[in-house]
Amino acid sequence: MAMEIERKIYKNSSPDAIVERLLKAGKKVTAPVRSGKTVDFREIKSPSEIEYKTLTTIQSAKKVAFPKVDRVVEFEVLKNSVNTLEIDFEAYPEQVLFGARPCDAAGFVPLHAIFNWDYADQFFLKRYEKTAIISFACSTADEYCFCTSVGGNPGNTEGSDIQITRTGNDQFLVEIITPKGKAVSALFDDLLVPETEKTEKEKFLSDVPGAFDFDKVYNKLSSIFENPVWEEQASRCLGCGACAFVCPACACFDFQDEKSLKKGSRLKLWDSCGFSGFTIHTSGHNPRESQGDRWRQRVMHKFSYMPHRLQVRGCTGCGRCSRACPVDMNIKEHISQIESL
Amino acid sequence: MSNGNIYMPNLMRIEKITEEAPFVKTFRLKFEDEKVAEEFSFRTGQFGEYSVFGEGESTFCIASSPTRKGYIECTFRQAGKVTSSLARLDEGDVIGFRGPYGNIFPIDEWKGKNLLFIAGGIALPPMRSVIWNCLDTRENYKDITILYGAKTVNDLVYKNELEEWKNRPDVNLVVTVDPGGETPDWKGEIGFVPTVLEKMKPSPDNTIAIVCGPPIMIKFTFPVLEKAGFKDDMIYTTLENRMKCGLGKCGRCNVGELFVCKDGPVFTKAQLNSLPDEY
Amino acid sequence: MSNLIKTAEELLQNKKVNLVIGYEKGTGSKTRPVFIRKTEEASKLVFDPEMSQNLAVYLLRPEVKKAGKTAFVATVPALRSMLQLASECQIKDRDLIAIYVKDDQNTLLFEDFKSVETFLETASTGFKPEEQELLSKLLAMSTQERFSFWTTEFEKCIKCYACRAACPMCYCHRCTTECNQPQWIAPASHPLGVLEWHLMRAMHLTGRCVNCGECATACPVGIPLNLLTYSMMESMEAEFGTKPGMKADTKYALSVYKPEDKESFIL
Amino acid sequence: MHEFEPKIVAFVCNWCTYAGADLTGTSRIKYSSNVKIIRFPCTGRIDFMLLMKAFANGADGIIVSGCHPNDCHYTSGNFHARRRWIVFNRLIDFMGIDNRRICFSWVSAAEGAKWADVVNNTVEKIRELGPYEDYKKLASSFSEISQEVHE
Repeated sequence: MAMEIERKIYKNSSPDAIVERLLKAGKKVTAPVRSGKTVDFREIKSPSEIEYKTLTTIQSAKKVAFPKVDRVVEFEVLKNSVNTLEIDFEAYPEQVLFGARPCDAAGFVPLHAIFNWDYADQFFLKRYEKTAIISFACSTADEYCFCTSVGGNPGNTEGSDIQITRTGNDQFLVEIITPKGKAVSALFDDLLVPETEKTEKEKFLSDVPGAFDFDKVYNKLSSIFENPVWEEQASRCLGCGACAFVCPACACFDFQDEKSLKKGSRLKLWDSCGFSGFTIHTSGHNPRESQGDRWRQRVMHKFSYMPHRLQVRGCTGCGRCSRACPVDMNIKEHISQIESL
Repeated sequence: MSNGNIYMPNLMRIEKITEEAPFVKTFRLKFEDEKVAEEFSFRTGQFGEYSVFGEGESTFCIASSPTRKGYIECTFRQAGKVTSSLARLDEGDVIGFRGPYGNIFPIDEWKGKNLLFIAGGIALPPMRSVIWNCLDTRENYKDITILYGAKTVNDLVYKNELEEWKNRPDVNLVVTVDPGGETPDWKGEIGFVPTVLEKMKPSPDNTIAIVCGPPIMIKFTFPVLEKAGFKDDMIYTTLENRMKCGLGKCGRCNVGELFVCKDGPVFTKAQLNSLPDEY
Repeated sequence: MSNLIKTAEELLQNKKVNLVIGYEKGTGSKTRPVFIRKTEEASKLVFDPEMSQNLAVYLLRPEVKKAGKTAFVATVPALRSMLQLASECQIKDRDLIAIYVKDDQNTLLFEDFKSVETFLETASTGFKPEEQELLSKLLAMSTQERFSFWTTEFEKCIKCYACRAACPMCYCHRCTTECNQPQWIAPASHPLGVLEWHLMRAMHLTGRCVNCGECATACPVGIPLNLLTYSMMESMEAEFGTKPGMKADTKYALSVYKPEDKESFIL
Repeated sequence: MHEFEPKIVAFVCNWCTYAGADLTGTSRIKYSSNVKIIRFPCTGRIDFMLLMKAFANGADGIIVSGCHPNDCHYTSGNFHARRRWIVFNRLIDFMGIDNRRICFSWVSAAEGAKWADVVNNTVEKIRELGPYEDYKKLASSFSEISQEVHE
């Protein structure tokens, strides 16, 4: 991936023309779309459907590679045998994730680390290979954002193939970051002009104040497993799955079989460590009995286990889980409290 | 793993079903596909995911020893949805199998040592694999003691193999049932496994202890071993956490930062002590 | 405002309660539940009519039950939830103290169910204006149009179960969707699995839901779920003469009957 | 001959309607054969989810029938069922599910003729309404969803 970032300028008031080219080339384009009060990633058929103004969508963009329902085994039960049908991994479409934020794009790095750890989960990897991520740098931020505290920033290119930054009413800086980005940019290269004088990208980015120091939290976490802070912080947590399901870096899943008469399939569904049944044994014994244990697992996995074992950060600082939480479990606030323990 | 689909099970046909105890059955399984049968190999202590298509998957250790070629065995208690549907199957039916997963009992390191196997209830199956593996290579080890306990006489699994072990001169077998679980003509011990173990006064020198059983039994057995002088890295156990994928992806079986399915299920007591109390 | 804090401090000070569950300031303009066990922490308590979480959802929690005598800041729906939990024998009289903050910031203390019942006779609950507007729009639609409205809404559902977690009436130890022998409701969030889940949830809450609206507020993708559970309310009141959460001893409408119940569609 | 033969599932109580259906048969009264009858100890035992499972598995119409009020073998089963159907009927209509496709009735063990009428009228009504495409599409649309998710 180590490729010199190409910087180009796109003179236009909106990126619709670029999206037009992508659609014309037959790519399946997923972008933020408004539906009623909420904005979420959906497949679009025309650039007019894209919602540019909102800061972030409710859910992350992981569904382009890790869908909420995915069929991993298809079978047909015969008289006294079973027919298992092959899943055609090549059938996944060429797609473009357009209009994601840097924290969405960065979410695919921990996902890739988990789904590629020793065993290669082709359901994620094949889709991810065929997905070009065109992210938009952030010119605004709100009180939930904390990407700068987890190694990111409003113009972070990690995980993006192309990044577009608005640098004026009729001008965008287009950074082509990876070979995959280079390939996709060929579709609209004629719309771009080389960058004559160096654009000060930072001038157009929002300011996201740092909330905590990642390494300090990482070190602190190895000594506070038994600390009562977990129960205190999770006393209001209701134990739903909203934080894990909207999170760009949560990869936990469940297997459930479905069968009607002879045909059936094994489905891979999103799951959450916040649910009480996530770790319950058939005997009824539950290693993570209280909501505090489960909240601790969520934080430890993202801020201690993944960094230590997979050398990736399990959180991109997008703040979605805090926005989506019915009882305002603000992770930025909780982690800052842990840092100051 | 066919075209790279790591969740695709291989088909296995049920050769033989043995009723071990009420609601406990043992399946002897053979791979349907010859090629898979040849390439397949496993080490004692590893487990697999057994699937009933349309019902789901269950996690059991491979209960047969790797020294017995051409088939694998698993023993399970009928408890939930998948195990109930497994229990309804007959000989000749086909199930799915994914594996082998997890790490192993390091029996090579145990060469020249005494082995003390301690098992309770339905936890004998993971031990049976390593016991038969050691008995089939008996010359590698000094004396072998097996302490096995269950609630009642009827709950004892592998009854015929217990007889076999009892009649072998090179094995010291002690079978016990919980107080009140004995039958009138019961000749074995009566008492919980930890109390019977204390009575046996096991000597720790040059001995490896392997303990498997419900959490309550492990909680009372470890102190007995400690008091008898066993060091933490000489005590092995196998954990049974809830699992779905079995290969480190679905995120539920971890104890601290170790995944029971990848870094376990076999752990030494020393490892367990370093892990948080989350199993 | 100080009145609420003063009340809480008194309750904690003289050991009338060991725990006060209230609201504290959250991120931005949000408020969120807080568990106060020490008197000096009572200053965190805030009260603003916008806050919505129904604190009755915590009343059956093991750690709350273990805390012994508990007080909780109650909005009108929370008071009704308390009575409904009482009518379902989940909480006993005098176990709880409900603190209601009137418009003039003064607090009312309810120590037993009787006092709550008399208070609720005058209190009104209903849909918020925009909910009422959507409800009447829905009722004006044809069945076909309603089907496409709900299937489009349900397509957003990711089965995070925040609706169930935020609802004080959803206290089942093992929800039907977690019963898998047989797997009654498909756990996947494909269209059938989602419709069956919301239909079953609405049917299990009809006649018990007090319309606190928390299921709709908690839903991260914004599905107007409380319309499902509460839209039946007016008709059920008319038909069965029972309104949930008004009396501590009302029986659940679907577990009792009157021989002379009326209906027009059974041949 | 109409090419569309509706599939009707009938949930009936064992003591009255099932016996009534027997009487229809013994008195040689003809009624259409589109009905698959499922016997329950009482209408009180008929869970509303069973009806939805019937629709999900391809039923175009449903009949639910049991003892008249005060005739219930278990004294109050049909009273509870009546309240449940009042609520369920309105709830599924509010959710957009076509409750004209569900016919509720009381048929006693002596009303063989009424059972035949109930079945024939329901079959005719469902034949007019046509197959329940909406719900079938919803139930099978997972394969489209997964295609869409796959592609």
